[in-house]
Amino acid sequence: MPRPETRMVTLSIDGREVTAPENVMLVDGAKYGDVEIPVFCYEPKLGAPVGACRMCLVEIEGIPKLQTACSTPVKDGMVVHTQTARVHAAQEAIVEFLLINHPLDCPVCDKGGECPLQDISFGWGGGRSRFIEPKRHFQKPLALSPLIAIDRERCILCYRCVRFSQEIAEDYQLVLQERAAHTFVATFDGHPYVAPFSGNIIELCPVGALTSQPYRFRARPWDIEGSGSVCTLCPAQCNVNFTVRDERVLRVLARDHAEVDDGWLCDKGRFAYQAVHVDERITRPMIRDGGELRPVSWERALEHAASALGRAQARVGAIAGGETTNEEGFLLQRLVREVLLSNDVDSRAGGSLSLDLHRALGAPAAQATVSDLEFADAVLVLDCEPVDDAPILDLRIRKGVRRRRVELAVATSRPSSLDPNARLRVRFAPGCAEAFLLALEAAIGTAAGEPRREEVARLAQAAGADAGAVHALADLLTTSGDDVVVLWGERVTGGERGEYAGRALLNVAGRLGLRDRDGAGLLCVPAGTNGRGLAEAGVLPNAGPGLSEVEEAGRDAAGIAAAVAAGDLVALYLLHTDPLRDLPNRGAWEAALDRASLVVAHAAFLTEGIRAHADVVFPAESYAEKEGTVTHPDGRLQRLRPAIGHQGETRAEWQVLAELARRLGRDLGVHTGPMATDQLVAAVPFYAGITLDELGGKGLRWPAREAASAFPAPATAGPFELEPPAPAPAPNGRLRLGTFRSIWAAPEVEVSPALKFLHPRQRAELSPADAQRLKLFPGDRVTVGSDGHSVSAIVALRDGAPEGTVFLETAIPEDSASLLEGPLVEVRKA
Amino acid sequence: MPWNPGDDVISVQRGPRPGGAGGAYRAFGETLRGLKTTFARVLEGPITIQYPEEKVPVYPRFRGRHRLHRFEDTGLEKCVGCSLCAAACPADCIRVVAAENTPELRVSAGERYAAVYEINLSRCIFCGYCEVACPFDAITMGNDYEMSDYNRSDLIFTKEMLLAEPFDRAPLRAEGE
Amino acid sequence: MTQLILFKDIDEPGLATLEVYQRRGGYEGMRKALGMSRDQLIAELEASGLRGRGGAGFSMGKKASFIPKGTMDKYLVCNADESEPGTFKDRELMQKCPHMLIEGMIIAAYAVGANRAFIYIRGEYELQAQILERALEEARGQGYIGEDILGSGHSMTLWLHRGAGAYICGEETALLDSLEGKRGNPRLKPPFPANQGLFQGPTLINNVETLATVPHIIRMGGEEYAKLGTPGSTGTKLVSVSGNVRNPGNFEIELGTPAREIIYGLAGGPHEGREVKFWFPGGSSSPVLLPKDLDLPYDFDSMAKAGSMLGSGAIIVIDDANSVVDVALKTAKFYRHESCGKCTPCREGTNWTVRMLERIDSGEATPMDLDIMASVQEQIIGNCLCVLGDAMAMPVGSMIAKFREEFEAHIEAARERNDALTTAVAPPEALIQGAVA
Amino acid sequence: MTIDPIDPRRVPRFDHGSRVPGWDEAVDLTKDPAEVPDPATTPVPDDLRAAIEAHIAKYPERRSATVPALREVQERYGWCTPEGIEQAACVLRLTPAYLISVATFYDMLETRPVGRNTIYVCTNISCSLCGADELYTTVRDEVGDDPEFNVRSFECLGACDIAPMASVNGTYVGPISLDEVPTLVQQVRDGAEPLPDKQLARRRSVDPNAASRS
Repeated sequence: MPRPETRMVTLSIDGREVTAPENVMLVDGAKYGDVEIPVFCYEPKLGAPVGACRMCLVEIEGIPKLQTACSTPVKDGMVVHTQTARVHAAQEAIVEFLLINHPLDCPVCDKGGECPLQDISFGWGGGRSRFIEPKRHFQKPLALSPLIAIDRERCILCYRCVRFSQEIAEDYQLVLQERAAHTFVATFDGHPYVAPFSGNIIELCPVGALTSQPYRFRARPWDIEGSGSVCTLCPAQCNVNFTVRDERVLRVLARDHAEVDDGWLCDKGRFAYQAVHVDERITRPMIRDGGELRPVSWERALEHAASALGRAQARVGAIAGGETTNEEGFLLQRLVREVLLSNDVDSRAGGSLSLDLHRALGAPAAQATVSDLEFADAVLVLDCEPVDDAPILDLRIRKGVRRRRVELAVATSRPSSLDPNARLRVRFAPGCAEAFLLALEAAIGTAAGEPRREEVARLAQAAGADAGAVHALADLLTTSGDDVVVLWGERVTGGERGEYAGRALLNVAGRLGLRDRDGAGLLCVPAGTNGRGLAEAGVLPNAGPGLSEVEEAGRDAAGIAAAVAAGDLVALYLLHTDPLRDLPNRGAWEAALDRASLVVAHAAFLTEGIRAHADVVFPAESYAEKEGTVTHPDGRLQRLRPAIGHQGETRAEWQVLAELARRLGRDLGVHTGPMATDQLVAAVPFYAGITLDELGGKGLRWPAREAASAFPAPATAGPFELEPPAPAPAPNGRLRLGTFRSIWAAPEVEVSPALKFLHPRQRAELSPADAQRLKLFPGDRVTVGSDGHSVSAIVALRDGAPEGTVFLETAIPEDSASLLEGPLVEVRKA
Repeated sequence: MPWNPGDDVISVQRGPRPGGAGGAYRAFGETLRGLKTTFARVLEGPITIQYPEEKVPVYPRFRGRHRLHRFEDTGLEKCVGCSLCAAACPADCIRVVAAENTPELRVSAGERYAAVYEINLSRCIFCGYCEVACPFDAITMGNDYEMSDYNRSDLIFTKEMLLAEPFDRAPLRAEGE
Repeated sequence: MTQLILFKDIDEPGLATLEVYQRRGGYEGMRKALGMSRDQLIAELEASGLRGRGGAGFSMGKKASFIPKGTMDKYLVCNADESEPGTFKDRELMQKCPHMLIEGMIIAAYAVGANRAFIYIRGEYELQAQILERALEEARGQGYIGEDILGSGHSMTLWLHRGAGAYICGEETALLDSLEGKRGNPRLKPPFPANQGLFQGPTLINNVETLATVPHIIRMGGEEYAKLGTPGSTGTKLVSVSGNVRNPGNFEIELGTPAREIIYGLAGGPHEGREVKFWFPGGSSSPVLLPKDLDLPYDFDSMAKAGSMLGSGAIIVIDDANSVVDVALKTAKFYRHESCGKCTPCREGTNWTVRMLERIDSGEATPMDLDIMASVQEQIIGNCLCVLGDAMAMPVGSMIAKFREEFEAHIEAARERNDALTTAVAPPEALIQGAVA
Repeated sequence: MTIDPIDPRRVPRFDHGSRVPGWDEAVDLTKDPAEVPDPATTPVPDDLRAAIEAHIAKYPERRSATVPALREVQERYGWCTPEGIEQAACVLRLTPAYLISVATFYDMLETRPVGRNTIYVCTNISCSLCGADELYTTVRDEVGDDPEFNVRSFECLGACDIAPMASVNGTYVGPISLDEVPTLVQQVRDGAEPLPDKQLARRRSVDPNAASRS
């Protein structure tokens, strides 16, 4: 779908000639001429204007009645007056009406000082009220959720929060009740408003009616400073603005970036900042001493780590977690490869892919951008759940469907929250993306006239999917338009057969002609925040910086675990990761960590693996303290800037890595953060020439730069000849195991006082049919087990869940599904 | 141009020669004039104020050390921790950290109260803007002017100090004085 | 004597059944219309000069001609949410002659090419809804509604949608929202329903009486119909007369009949010994008129010229036994209750007005409050999203303007009464934030 | 820092006149968020489901059936109970919050328990000019605190010709004189037709021109 072109029109506002883009609303158009028109209910991010507050009334020549500037698009030759007596009278009237029942308790209101109602009352109000009746007073503040307080006295019923809930997040939990002067904002029957994006209504509220519980009374606008950075809690990498007072982060606000987050934040991004300042955070280096981790000086910790690593030499394996920046990843692989002379460094959770496949999947020509999701003709969500994996993309997809009628198809194992918006839903057995993609490719072939119907049927059956649905999906993708974006989860290329699934995906992409097309392409949701950046910085066993060839490929994460358990490797270096939490196959990792003679970890929290197994723990920086760059899944390099000083004795990680290298006898030549960036840029050919200044506040997509031509071309980008995979196992009385990682499964959520209540507990999602067969009811406690391992869970029925499959969560401290090895498990009543 | 020294000569007028009656007058005249006032007041006695035993009274609107107030009936603090004084302060010497009243611990009448209220008097310029900014008349400028101390940090007045009655009050001038 | 069109056979027993209706010439207009082209039909409607009978008085033919041609989903909605105080004409039509409405809708749907039609009837009309449901069943049975109606190639569905009690849903865009299953909040215009209405499709919305007139226009011919009434207000109109009259009810009149003839002639005038004090010419949202305006011809333009409006044709007569303050308060309370709460001036303005009027009534006001109240009405008029705010502000404003002395006297009297009651301690009801009436 | 403990009862709180239920209500933080009810865990009576599905079939979008569905719920349970709303929400695939938002907008949908017999007395202008306010108080007094009754003063019911009038369980009756009220209430208690000769259904047109014809 081509993006609308902007044409400029000229109009007159208050006698000034103003040139503004066509079809923008007058409120926005007026800004081009430095004319401000006051608004309350208008917020372009919320979609079509509603014209409810009537604050923006202006006079337009030729129209007898005053018009709302928020809903009148600018037209060529329009003559607008915003300063006539009539307009002033109307504006004063509206302000007077709005203040009738407003308590004017600005001194105790959190919004005071940054409140549009205050500003507009001063700027456009009459300065007096003739209302002498008693104002209404209610109990306040009232809880709307554990995160949000509502003060109904202050509410001016501008509809913003309700519109957000209904039209942006589409959770429809927050509504208006009653009507006329009795209208109020509420939820159903006293249920709290808990949803992944609920916090945005705080920022939207133009008065102090909705306030943040954690920020309540913490600071006033003149006490604070803002500091722009990037949230690194998930791959969506939303742009944020930290509110800092006295060197503490007190609040996180969205920093609008149309190409990344569209101005929204999820609740994890908005409230997990509390984890920066909790007592649980590690702020001093620690060494295991007599079985216990004890705080020690940096000198001792560094010396201990350096000497032990020196002894281990090449028998060290290193894993970088998702929150690692490009610079840290780059220095880590230098430390491992150049100093320790080991090849065993990895950042991928799901197993390694061939270098060629990395290059083919990451090729700039095949990349889609985030905003392509909104303007595409069709979007296929493949084996990922945006709301859990990269929440803000969920809102973007909804926006595309709602506003631009993008055809959405969801092909996942687990029912998705996008299902109700999708034109088409296809389910396949967990882990069978490869067979599904082969079936889809064959179905696209059928749609193009090839006689492959039987093949589709056979492959669909192998994938545990419905052949008819696969055909329908192929039809949808081929007929809805040329711009197709495939949003795929890294899960697709996970596991032993990930390589083949990746090739199958490339085949589908080739069939759909996604390569070399603006507005179409693949967009991967990596498992870790900076998955893409780490791969490009060379934190892969088989690739150096810039996806270059390495002389000798090392072991991948699973290989490292096996090698440590077997004694081939003796030391583990964990940067921002706890393998028990973040990596699959917990059993293997427990064995490995038990056997390792040295585990060095950079960690912010004592999660189970660190607490039980780390020998040296360096305090990890939080994202509010970090300096460096991360790469967005669509190739945008973004810059992290420190908002606060290092907490406690925390040191910058690049500094620690460089110091370790120095103690091991090698100077990496990095003395400041930007020097690390310079080294990275020099080492990655397709980043060539990027400077921190160029990245600025909005980042930069490298695939759109000229240097992208230096991206190493894959030997072949398909089509590949692929053998049909083994069919999905038949449940035969047992159930297939599907896993997922919830948005709330993060140590930051567990320690944030405000978010704690959300941290997930294991539950077994079943279809009603399976539950009936197993005689299970919602709320029953069950054990789910396979091969001697088992986890305990609570039964939760889900109507859309496919029959024969049970879904369990990973990345949680207890009863994580990563303990179980599928593909089949038994569910028994506990 | 040739230099002509005559053009640069200035004539200086000299005073009268010293000595004689005129000389004596010039030496003591002004002194005597001063002494005239002295002798004229001799009968009134000394008017020196024996500070610190005695204190100079101040005008009622004198801006001295700040005071925080409570409601007389309920004993609740008037300050709600709105921090407007801090915003108004040109010397940036006020720091307020607010907290929320709970049913168990109710400190002020509004929803919030000042958990921390500090004025750094070593920076204060006694302009009185804080008093003007306060929407609840919780802070006023008092009359005390004795604030010297041995330690800078002792000049940071906390909420308790500001709420407490001063030990010695500076006397006020009487009406019309 | 007026030529009756809509009420010709109104009391015929069994007129609500298809059989009797057809015996009386029903569905002939439809048959004729299905033989005509769509452009011809719209031309007929425009020629008839029929103006909408719901309140706004916009030309029906013109409205129909705005509906774009094309194959998109188009909708026809009948606004049977008759809730303007004083109006009850549609009720009688639907109750006694439902097929006339259905026939009109089939013709209108055919004319604009709408395939889905709805009758939005107010929830309180239980009996009328039942009768309409039955009539719709009969019409479906006859093939008048359904696929390929009488071989014309035109297909349509027609469903009855019952509201649930909200005056604002009589506003056309609020009605559309309500019909879409939302809260009945008016929408911002433009876009107008003719372009983006129900389910974002082009939509024609008309009042019951307007649509019921359509078959007659087709039967008679537009030119012929236009001969009735006055040039600017053609045809006959159902007028609901209520209030302090001896014979309240619906009357069919030719537009342009003097108001005095309607009130005194048809409705019997005020009761023994009473005089008309003032009257609403077009429902409670029209500015009030005085007895001196009684001789005006009752049509759209004359009423507008007199500073009021014909509206839905509901005349409410108030005699001299009633206080204007009571009527103003009643009116304002109604609109406060019925405001949807979406836009500020209406939501807050109606509330404020009621509270001021309550103060006036309880003797807590001063004449200055009248100025404030008059200015609040001005602040509402023209600044609202829809016309509901204006609908309160205009009559209340006109009452203050025309009966200022009475308001002042009322304030004075109430104050004296209060002063006499020195023992009164409890706060007056008016000071407590409004209750749901 | 020490702060004198202050008796919270001594702290004056606002005395407010809110009469709208809900204005002063906080949420119950122990409840789960009210999302679209999952059919797997929300049992819906078959007949209710069928009735709502029949309404849904009339419209191009499911959402349109909201008001008819709520009427079905009200008919079945007497008022729009939270459970009933959840059931309707499950069939409509909407959140219960959406339905309560719609239900509270409309006067005829009850969101609190009410009596089975509804009497709406019209108290709008035309009716009150004819004595509707007295009628309303009389009906209220006659009914007393009988929990079987739901007596409300209602905005214009569109029957000003029979003022003062009331809608008794959906049947329009009027003009009602004050001395007929006891009979009316008794008839409703007995389940009989209310004031049969005063029902609107039997009323003939008053237009002299129309009457003269038939």
